[in-house]
Amino acid sequence: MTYEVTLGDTVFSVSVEATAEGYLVGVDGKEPHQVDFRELDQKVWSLLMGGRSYEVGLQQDGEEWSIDVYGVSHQVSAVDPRRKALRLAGGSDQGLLKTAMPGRVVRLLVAEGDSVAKGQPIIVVEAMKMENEMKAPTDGVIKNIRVEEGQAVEAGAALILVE
Amino acid sequence: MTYEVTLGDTVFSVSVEATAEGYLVGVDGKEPHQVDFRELDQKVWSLLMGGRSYEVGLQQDGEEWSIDVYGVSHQVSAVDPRRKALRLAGGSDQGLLKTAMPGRVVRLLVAEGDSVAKGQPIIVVEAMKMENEMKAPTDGVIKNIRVEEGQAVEAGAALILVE
Amino acid sequence: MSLSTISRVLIANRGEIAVRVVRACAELGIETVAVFSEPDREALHVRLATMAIPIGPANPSESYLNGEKLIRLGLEAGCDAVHPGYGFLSENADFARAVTNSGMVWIGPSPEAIEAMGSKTGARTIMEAAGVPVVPGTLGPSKDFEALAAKANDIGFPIMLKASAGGGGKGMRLVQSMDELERAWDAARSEAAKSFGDDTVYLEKAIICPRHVEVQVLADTHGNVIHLHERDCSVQRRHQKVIEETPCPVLQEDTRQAMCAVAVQAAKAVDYVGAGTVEFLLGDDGSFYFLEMNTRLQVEHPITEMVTGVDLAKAQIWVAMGHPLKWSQEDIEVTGHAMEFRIYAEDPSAGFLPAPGLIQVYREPCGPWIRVDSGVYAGFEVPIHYDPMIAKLVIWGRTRDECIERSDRALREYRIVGIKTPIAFFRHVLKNEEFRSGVYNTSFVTRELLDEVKGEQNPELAAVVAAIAQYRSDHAPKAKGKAAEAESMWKKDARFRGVRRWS
Amino acid sequence: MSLSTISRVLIANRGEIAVRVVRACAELGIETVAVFSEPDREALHVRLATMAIPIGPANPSESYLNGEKLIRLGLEAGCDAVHPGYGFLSENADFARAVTNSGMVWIGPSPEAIEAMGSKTGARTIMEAAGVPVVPGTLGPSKDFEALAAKANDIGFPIMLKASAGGGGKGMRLVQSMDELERAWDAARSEAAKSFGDDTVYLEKAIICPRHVEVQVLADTHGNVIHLHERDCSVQRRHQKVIEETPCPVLQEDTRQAMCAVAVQAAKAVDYVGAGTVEFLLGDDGSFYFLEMNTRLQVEHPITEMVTGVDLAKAQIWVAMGHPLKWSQEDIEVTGHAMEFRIYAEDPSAGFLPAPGLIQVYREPCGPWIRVDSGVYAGFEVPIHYDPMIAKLVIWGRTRDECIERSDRALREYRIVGIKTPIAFFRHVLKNEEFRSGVYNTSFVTRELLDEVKGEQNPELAAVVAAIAQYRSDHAPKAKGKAAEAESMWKKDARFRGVRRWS
Repeated sequence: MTYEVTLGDTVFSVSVEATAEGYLVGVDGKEPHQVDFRELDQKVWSLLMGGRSYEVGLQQDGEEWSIDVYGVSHQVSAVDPRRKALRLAGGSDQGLLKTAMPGRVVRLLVAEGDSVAKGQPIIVVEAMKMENEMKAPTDGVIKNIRVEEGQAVEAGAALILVE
Repeated sequence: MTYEVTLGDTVFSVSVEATAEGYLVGVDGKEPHQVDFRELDQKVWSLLMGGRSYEVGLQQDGEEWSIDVYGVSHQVSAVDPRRKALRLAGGSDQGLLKTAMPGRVVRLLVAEGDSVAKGQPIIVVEAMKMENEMKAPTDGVIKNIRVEEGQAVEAGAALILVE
Repeated sequence: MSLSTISRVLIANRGEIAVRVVRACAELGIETVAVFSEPDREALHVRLATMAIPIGPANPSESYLNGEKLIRLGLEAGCDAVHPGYGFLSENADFARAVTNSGMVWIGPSPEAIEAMGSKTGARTIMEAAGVPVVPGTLGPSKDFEALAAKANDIGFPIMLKASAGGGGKGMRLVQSMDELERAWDAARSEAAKSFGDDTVYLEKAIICPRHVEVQVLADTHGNVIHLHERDCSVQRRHQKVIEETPCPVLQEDTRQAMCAVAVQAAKAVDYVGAGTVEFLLGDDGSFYFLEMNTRLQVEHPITEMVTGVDLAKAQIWVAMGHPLKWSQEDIEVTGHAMEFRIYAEDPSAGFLPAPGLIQVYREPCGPWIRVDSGVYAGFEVPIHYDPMIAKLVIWGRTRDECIERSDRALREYRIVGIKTPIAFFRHVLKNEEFRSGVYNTSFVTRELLDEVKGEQNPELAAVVAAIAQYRSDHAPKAKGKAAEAESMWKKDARFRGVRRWS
Repeated sequence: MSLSTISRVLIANRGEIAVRVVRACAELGIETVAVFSEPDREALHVRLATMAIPIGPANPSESYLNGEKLIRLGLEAGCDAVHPGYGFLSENADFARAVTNSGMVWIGPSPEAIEAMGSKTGARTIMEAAGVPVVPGTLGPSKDFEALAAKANDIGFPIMLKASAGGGGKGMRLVQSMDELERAWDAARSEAAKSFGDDTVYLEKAIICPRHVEVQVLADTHGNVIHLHERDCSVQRRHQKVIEETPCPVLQEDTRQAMCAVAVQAAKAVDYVGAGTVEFLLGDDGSFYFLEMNTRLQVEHPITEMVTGVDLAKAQIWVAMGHPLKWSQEDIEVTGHAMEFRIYAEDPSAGFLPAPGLIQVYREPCGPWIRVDSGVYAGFEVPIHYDPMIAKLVIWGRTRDECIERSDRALREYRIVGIKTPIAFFRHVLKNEEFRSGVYNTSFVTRELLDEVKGEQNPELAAVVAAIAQYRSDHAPKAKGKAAEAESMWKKDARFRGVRRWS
């Protein structure tokens, strides 16, 4: 099985084959290596590859894998190219303001129909005693406010659409 | 539900009732207490009872519960008295030598048919570089040797029957 | 003066500092009563305390800031003393007074000392009167925006807004121009109200790029005051300390002595009792300005403990009982070097944005001269309601260089999966030449350092891991959706481990 | 003398000491190559090392004792040095010589020093020649049982059988009478062969109830030898140390000085290089007898590190490179008191019988002045093939009393579920008046202490827990057998935690 593996702007072609000792893995057509891959704690894996020992954290995060290598996180997707065609292209969400931080909406600074300039503060979300003032992602009109003051929001939640 | 709970020679009658906050538990007819009982790690539980906070380790061990209270282990069985009648009385195994320690049989000191005196060393089991010389549990004749030299044995395994 | 008995302490706090107090009490044979809000039922301080009592909903004002309820529950639980930790009600004079009036011992300075020093503006006046230089700025805190704006115009931008009752960077804002002032003022007041129950804010001239150096003091009820040398807290983000070290690598011996003497003088000026910290801004030329006095145990107290061998939390309880200090100034010697790294649930690559959530994997570093003061464990959900600091990594070395190399080793071992933390960022700081030289200031945490962290990725390794993970997921025996697959794979492995036992 | 480069170290060991060496190397910027036998693939030293290579089957003679293979793998992996840890091949002069001949640096004393001191009988001769008193006994080790029995008769029972190449209580037997001699001889030889690859055994007069005190030395290739004071290792079971402390609470200052001077003299007599330990028996009257010299890092080295601030594992590597010691004798000061508790996988209530198995839950104590050097984690299966020691709990206190109270606090926090350990037993030792007084000897771990541990049960609490557990098991939604129920209950709770997040 060969996967198309994407990390940000970088794409690798990675072949994987199960063996008695673990997996035979080849990257971008280079000679495959034997990889010994063991689960230790519930989401920590031990890798032995080319004699080197690595410990990585591994979580499934929607269609992606969230991989922690000694405190540095990597968001990676691995797709079987044969299935890739089946995927739908997502719509553009350039004007949609999302929160990276989970928390609670403390203040709305705009109302639907208001005109805003890119960079203008439009909403304040708070978590852990810190207020995060979020700015309009683009020039435009407030089309849709999807949250209200006091509401709890998860990481990644859509807040306000500017068009 | 009321259980007959046995710890060594001590027997308690313990009533348990599920409530919204946890469990209502009464011991030996005394007034029941509210117990808040939460799993933390996979086999560690946090108890709040009468305002006090306890952390206990909990493992199921055959028909018993193995309970660790700050490093002190307790073997406890809790039986519904209505079901108790269904249980069969186990046969006596007074002459059966079992190993408390998992390990490997290194030497048999007797053969089947030998006469032995209680306390006479009859087998040596080794684990972690330590040899444990085990003694005949009773006077008698070696009826049955259930292991051979070099064999790995688990904790609780029957080794030799003396009759 | 008669001694007070302390046999059961109510801990009016949560998180790692509540755990720290549980440990200090346990070593003194004193029972502890933890309180917990709804999301904190399974928190570590609840697990480790002798007793634990629910205090109310998540919102701090209904739980950890509810002084009346805390006192009532403490009395009901048979407590004879209250330890406030830091933050929450620790610098609230009214609470200290109410505790004392209830008949329980307050483990901290007198309400009068808290009032004198707790109001940043009042403390400035006291220190100015004593001839200690302070940062220029307004003296009277104001709730009137127009007056504030006029004062800001007088002093000139940039200015710093600070919560009058504050500390720890909460309610603090650097303001570059008049345009930004009103929004900053709103935000600072809102944060101050939430953090300290008091929205009074004052302003002072912003001193750009100073070092932040503070002195630990310890005082008893018999008039003895000693200092335990300084801590350097110049590595900050969002006005909040992230790395502290002691000794301060650039402090000249004569400045150190002068600063420590001023700190002892400040404590004596208010008849201080217990552990306290006097904070200063240190200029390039060795001049220093009084900033504020924190009238409680400081977050970064462990580095002082590591170099002096004095257990400050236990010393607080000891003097609260009325005992004289066990040590005179001559008994306090500094050996080696110590650093503290604050492990926050936050994402350095997203501007240190808070990142609360479920901790899936948590493994602390161990071994020689590594100390972790933590409030969490694997399986604990870090609540969104409280401070993002989940643990403190504290390292001792015989020299500063050894401390740095040991810190790097410890950070490499620290394994947290499920939430974002600054662990990788800290390893970058340790490699930075400016930090290694010891000559850095409060503007040190820059964008460049954060970009370097992103550059440290190991994309090929991550690609291999993702491909294997995807392969396992695609080839898992029973497909019930991805999450179920991951779970079942894990159980299969766990069972395999069990079976393999006798092979 | 030219310096050797050490940039990648082969660690010829496993468990906590392999982890200790990984940490020391990491702090020096040196890469490490772990080796692992089949059951050790997931061991902690494999997780933490830079590289990891399989070494063979579980049986030590085919893996960790296979010197030839170790050297070959080390060379293949590009190692330029070998650290032997303790046990296994650490005191094997032939291995040390083979490593040196291979071109790699041997991190330890010369093969000649190992030979001189490693043979217990040879070392006795050297020390007797130097005028140091030794325990009376046979001089030549014998493989001839008849000769041994005759000698035992001469000296008179009780006698002690000891492995000539030994240490750590392995291959050691106290023999009370001639009846027991042959079986004890068989067992001791068998253990010695397994532990050290050498079944030579010797005997000496058993000295009943002495104290066991040892001195840490450190030497470089430039002729400098210093001592790092003593350790008291009198709390033993089955001739194996279980608790160690420093300073020795009963040692008079003049005896301490004499003992330390003898230790330095012993090291100089064999041109010793690296870290070593000279062991003595100490009588009531302050007289002491040379017992043996251990020519490697000792299990209990951390307590010396805690009171001196010297990292012994790093110092070993430093002198192996050819550097002079960083410290002179005057630089070594003892501050405070330290204790070590050896956490074994064994059951104190069953005569300390080994209890290997799967560790279900593992949570180490944390906080001020607590150090855990461990080789395990939750989910690791402790193999039946190796030493039962899984971790060492090391505590520092400003005084012996503080060290004791802190130790008790730490032991209460230490949570291990799945295997038996002596944690509760240690808390009993700490409460014991004899131990607290400091006046105890090697006969201290008695039956009475063990009975007390059993008495510490909390039956009513356990009954409540068992009843609730049974209730949950009986009322679990889908009954698929008990194990599945417990698992599903757990997952339900985990999911509940997830859902509750936003409540």
